[in-house]
Amino acid sequence: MRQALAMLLPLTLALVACQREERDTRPQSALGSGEQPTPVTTLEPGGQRPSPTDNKAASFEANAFHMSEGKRLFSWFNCSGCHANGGGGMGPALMDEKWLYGSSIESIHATIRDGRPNGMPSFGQKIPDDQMWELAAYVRALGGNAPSSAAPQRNDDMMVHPSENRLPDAATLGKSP
Amino acid sequence: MKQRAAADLSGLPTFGHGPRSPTWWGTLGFMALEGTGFALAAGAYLYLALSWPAWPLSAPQPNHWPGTIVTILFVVSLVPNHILHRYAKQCSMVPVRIGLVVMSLLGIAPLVVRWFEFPALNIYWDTNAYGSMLWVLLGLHTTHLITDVGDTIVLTVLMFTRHGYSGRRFGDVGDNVFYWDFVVLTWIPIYLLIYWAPRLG
Amino acid sequence: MSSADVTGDRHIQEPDPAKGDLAPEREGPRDTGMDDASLHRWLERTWRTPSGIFGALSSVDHKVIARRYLITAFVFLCLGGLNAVAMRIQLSGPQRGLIGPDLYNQLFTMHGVTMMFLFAVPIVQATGIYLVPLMVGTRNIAFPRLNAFSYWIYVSGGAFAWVSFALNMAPDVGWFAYVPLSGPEFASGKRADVWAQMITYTEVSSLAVAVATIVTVFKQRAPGMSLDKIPLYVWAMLVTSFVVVFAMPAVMITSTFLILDRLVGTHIFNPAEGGDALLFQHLFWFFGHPEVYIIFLPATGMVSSIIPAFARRPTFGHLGLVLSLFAVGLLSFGLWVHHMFATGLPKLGASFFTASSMMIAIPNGVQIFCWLATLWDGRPVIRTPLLFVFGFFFIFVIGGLTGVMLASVPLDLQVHDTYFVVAHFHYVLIGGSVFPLLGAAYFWFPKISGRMMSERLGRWHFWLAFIGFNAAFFPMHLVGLWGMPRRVYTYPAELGWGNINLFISAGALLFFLSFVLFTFNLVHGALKGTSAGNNPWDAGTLEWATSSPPPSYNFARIPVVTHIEPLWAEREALPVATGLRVDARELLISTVAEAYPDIREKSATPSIWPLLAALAVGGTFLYSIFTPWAIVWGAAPIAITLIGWFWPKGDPEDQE
Amino acid sequence: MKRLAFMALAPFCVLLLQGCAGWQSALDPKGPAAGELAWLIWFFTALCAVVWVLVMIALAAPLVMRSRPGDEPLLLNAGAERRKMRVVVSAVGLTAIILIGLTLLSFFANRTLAAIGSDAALTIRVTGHQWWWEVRYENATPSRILTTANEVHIPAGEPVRLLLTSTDVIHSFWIPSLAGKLDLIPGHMNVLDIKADKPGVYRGQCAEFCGAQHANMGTFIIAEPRSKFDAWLNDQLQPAGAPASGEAKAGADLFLKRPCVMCHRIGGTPAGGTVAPDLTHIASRKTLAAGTLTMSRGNLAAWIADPQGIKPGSHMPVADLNGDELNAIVAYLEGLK
Repeated sequence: MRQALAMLLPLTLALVACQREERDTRPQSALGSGEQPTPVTTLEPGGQRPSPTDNKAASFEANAFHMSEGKRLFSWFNCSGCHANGGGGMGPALMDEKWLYGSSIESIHATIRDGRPNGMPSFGQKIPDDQMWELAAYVRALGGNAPSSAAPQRNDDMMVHPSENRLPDAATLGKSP
Repeated sequence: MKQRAAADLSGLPTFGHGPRSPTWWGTLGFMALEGTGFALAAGAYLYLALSWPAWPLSAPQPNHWPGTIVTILFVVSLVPNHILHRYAKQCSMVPVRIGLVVMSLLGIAPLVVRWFEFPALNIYWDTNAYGSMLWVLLGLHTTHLITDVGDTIVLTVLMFTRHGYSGRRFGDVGDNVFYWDFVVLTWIPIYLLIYWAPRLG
Repeated sequence: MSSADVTGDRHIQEPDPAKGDLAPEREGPRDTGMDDASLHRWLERTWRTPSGIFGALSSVDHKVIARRYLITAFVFLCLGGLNAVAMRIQLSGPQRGLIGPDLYNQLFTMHGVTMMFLFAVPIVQATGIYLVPLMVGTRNIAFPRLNAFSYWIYVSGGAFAWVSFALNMAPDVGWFAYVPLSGPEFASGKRADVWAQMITYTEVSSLAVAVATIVTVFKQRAPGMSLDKIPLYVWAMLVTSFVVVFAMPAVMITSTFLILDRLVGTHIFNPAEGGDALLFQHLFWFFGHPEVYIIFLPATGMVSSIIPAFARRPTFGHLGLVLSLFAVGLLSFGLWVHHMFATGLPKLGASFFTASSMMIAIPNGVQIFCWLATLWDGRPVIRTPLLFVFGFFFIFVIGGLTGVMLASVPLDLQVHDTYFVVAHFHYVLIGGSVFPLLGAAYFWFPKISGRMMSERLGRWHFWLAFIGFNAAFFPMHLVGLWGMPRRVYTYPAELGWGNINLFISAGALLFFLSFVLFTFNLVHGALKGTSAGNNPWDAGTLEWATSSPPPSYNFARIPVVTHIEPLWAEREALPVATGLRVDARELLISTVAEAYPDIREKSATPSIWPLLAALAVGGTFLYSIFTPWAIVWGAAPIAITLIGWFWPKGDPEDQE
Repeated sequence: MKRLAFMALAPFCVLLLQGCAGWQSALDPKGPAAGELAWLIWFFTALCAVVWVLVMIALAAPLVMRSRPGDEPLLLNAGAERRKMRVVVSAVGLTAIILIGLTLLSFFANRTLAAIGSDAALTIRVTGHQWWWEVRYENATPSRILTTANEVHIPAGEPVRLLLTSTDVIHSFWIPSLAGKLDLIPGHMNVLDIKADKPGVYRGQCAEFCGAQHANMGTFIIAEPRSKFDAWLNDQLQPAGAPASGEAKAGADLFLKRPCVMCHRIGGTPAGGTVAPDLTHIASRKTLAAGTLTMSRGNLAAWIADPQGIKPGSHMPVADLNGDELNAIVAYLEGLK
């Protein structure tokens, strides 16, 4: 029993580390295309979109590389134009605990892909699927919903708010330390 | 290989104070490397300060009072520290015990004030590089302070046990005195750098 | 010579028995007048490493620790070599798809990190841990528990790096990990943190060894070994240790800054908030250049030990060699900027560093000329160790001369960060350090194991290594001048670098094979080698005065030194000092300059606490790449283990 | 031993001759700076070779001696020792003199290099990106500012001033046949003056490790006669031409609808991304993906279809295009001369 446990521990560590550090840049067909059924309605009870768990979700959600890529794209695609570094402006804030359409990575991916009423455009044609997953993973990290060992660190920019890896929860946001 | 006796060591003492003892040299070695670390951290501060004309990057000035109180406590503590040293060299137990208790208290006192020094910097480490360097310098010194105070307390307890009646333990007391001097000495330039350098520009 | 001359009796301060609150000194049996057999029995019982696994883990014998260090460092050498072979296969032709950039970048980073931090520095220090106490004629290194602690920290650092590699988490930012590439924005995940923290482990370990070495040399020299009689190898280790003490803190500061930037969001290297990326380079190279000499100076000490044994005379220009060691150690701190000429520093400042970099060639020249002059007394005895020293001259002089080329600012702008530099530093490091180390392995293996290595295999090994090395690295000078930058995982076919790279890869494979042969020779020698005797080369320094392998207590009686080559000067009988206790680990502390006997001090007994302390410290380091709170949580176990380490246990060693 | 060493060295000599024709070689200078440096390299090499040979002779000397050293290692011949001391001291003195000479030499070479660009009329800002080069021709008139990528056209025979900086990590700009390298460092601006004596294409590549695709970060300096250069500059300042064929027109529409538009700019169209190379005149460039592929329809298609196979880790994603979309976009880009 103790031996089994002793073997299990490094194995778990190994899996966690591998998942965090993997750097696949080519879409992996084995993971599925990320296609989800087209939404019938845009509003779901309880704010949670009932979406089938995609295989891709797991490989992006806790992966350090993909999240930091998502952070780069967030800035490259000028998401801050509406979401102002996650603080909110024309679009809703992404750093608080309020999720209009659910906080799961699938929901965020669907939001980017299909857009939402009141201004969020659809990027389904303009952003490749993997990059949407990366953005979705990063947006989750913005709200402090990613493991801190994988969440992106600060950028070499002006300090706006503590970086995502330093968010214990959304409550301390905007206040430093 | 054949041997012939050429010297007799049987009359030698079994311990020595100060530079006669290897521990003193070891302590000196660690001071040298830690001092280098302090110097490089201070050098990094100065490098950044000299590369940016706007230093200290429009940050508010730190409140120097907690730091000044710490400095005064440090300087005052040097007196009992060196009295303790004299008694340690004489290997007299009672004054050494008293001295160690005093030094433990005089170590804890600046540590308590140090707690208020961090907020008195008036800047966080993640505000800008100036704030980062202040926290680094203060943190680096605090690490040494905590280590030495812990060391002093353990040694104090030790000297109250039967193990204390040994020349090497008295030697350890001497080395502890030596290290405390180092902690105080390294603080002076850091104090000036943290609290008075920003006031220059 | 009378004993008073050597021991300086007039300097002995008699302890005042009436003074102080001290427990009376407990008397134990002394070695005075004791016959050899019972002396051996007593000393062996007092100094031996306890048996069993627990005993082995508690050992504080410098020879046991050094052997572990040597074997571990050799394992890392092989791992780093395998990295190199993998890289050479990928580069053997243009556009090979065997290894992608993600893995390749981890490979070359691991190669550099392993060779610099896990092989080169530890192995030269390990050699010192083994040899310095023997050469200065003492029974153990100063601070033996600290020495054991440093080994455990080193192993955990190495294991940490290589387990990370197995987990696809190895650093991929190069061994000098420049920010911003290794900084928070561009190095996602924990890979760069592994680099930074592995540095902390290995530096803590080598700093501890450096302090122990310095104190051993200063305070534990045999009576009579005044400054002018210290062997050159010991001088070299002393200077190296000083360089370690003043250089290594720089890299610890650098890696700490990096971790702070990455983990808690400081802005030390962030130009947008008042930091500067070049600060990293200044700090790193303030360590990085002396690092080269940390690796090279001990090797000069080895050369200075091997040459006299085979040239059958003391080294020519002993004082010049000692002074040039100091000069090199000192100057090595004044030329870090020559790694940064391409960063666009002010031209005049850069020229100053050209001058200082050129200047260090002078003391190195002094060393080379003195060694050559030592060899000119006639045809030396050519044995494998000397062959490797000849290889050292051949290769290192090339490396030194290309170093002179790199010191020139304008010239450096063409060759900086190309394969020319790769060639240069392999010529310097392999030629300047690995070849002497291999020579030293053949030279001191008999002392360590009591058996000889095969001379025939040794010659084969030398020629294979020599040809393989030059075939692999000489063409790199050319391909660098043809424009091939370092750290590329592939290159286009139309640049015409294919053939030469194939040739390089073949040479590298040959060089790797030479190490396979060496390993075989080591194992074969250890199992089947002929018995060596105390002094197989008839060399003159103290380590050859004791049996091979040396007993746990090194010397039955502490030797008294009358000459720089004491065994050559005292052919009939070695003068020794008597009067030490044999029932407690007593050794002689002497004065710094004249080495007059001063104190009979107790050396620490075996203890498990250094291992436990290393586990506590290592665990804290590991945890601290994930959260800064690790320092707080780790403080308690570290404090407990350290108290356990230093708290007296009531052994005779703790009594006075 | 020496013979064996020479046998091992023989192949290098052959290789040395073979490599001299390289177009990315410090030994094949095509400009005054590289010329000065190549001379310096040869001079240093020759001098070092002489020194090395002398040391090797001194090393080999005892090997051919007949006599063995005496039996008693401590019995030294005082006269011989004194002679040796004289030799060693003179050798050290000679070393010092050589080193002083070399220091002065490199100091003066530095001054020569600094003088090259003192009258540069053209200023080009080169910004390093992971893993391509942004090239901007500075001009006081905003409409005359040209932004392009990876290929730097310069007038031959004229000094040109390059301003080097970076927006991400440290890169190093290095055209071996024209000049030494200089780093591009975020937060710093470096100045490199270059001059090409004759028209030609000079290759270089990033020389400071900059991440996954450091190996595929090539750049070209294309030196042309002044008139040709001016014509090129005027062409490049024009907005992109209208798509010629129906397929190209469809490609132009797709470019704006699909991922391309998120990062790339094409002058005269709504595509205005600035984080990736400007594609306004992409078809006029010689290579794709920072010197990784030569420009051709096939390579364009390959690059768009599988950038992560060609440059794994680069920031160009796989764009989920179907065959028709790919062909249309390639047809459009191919027309952007």
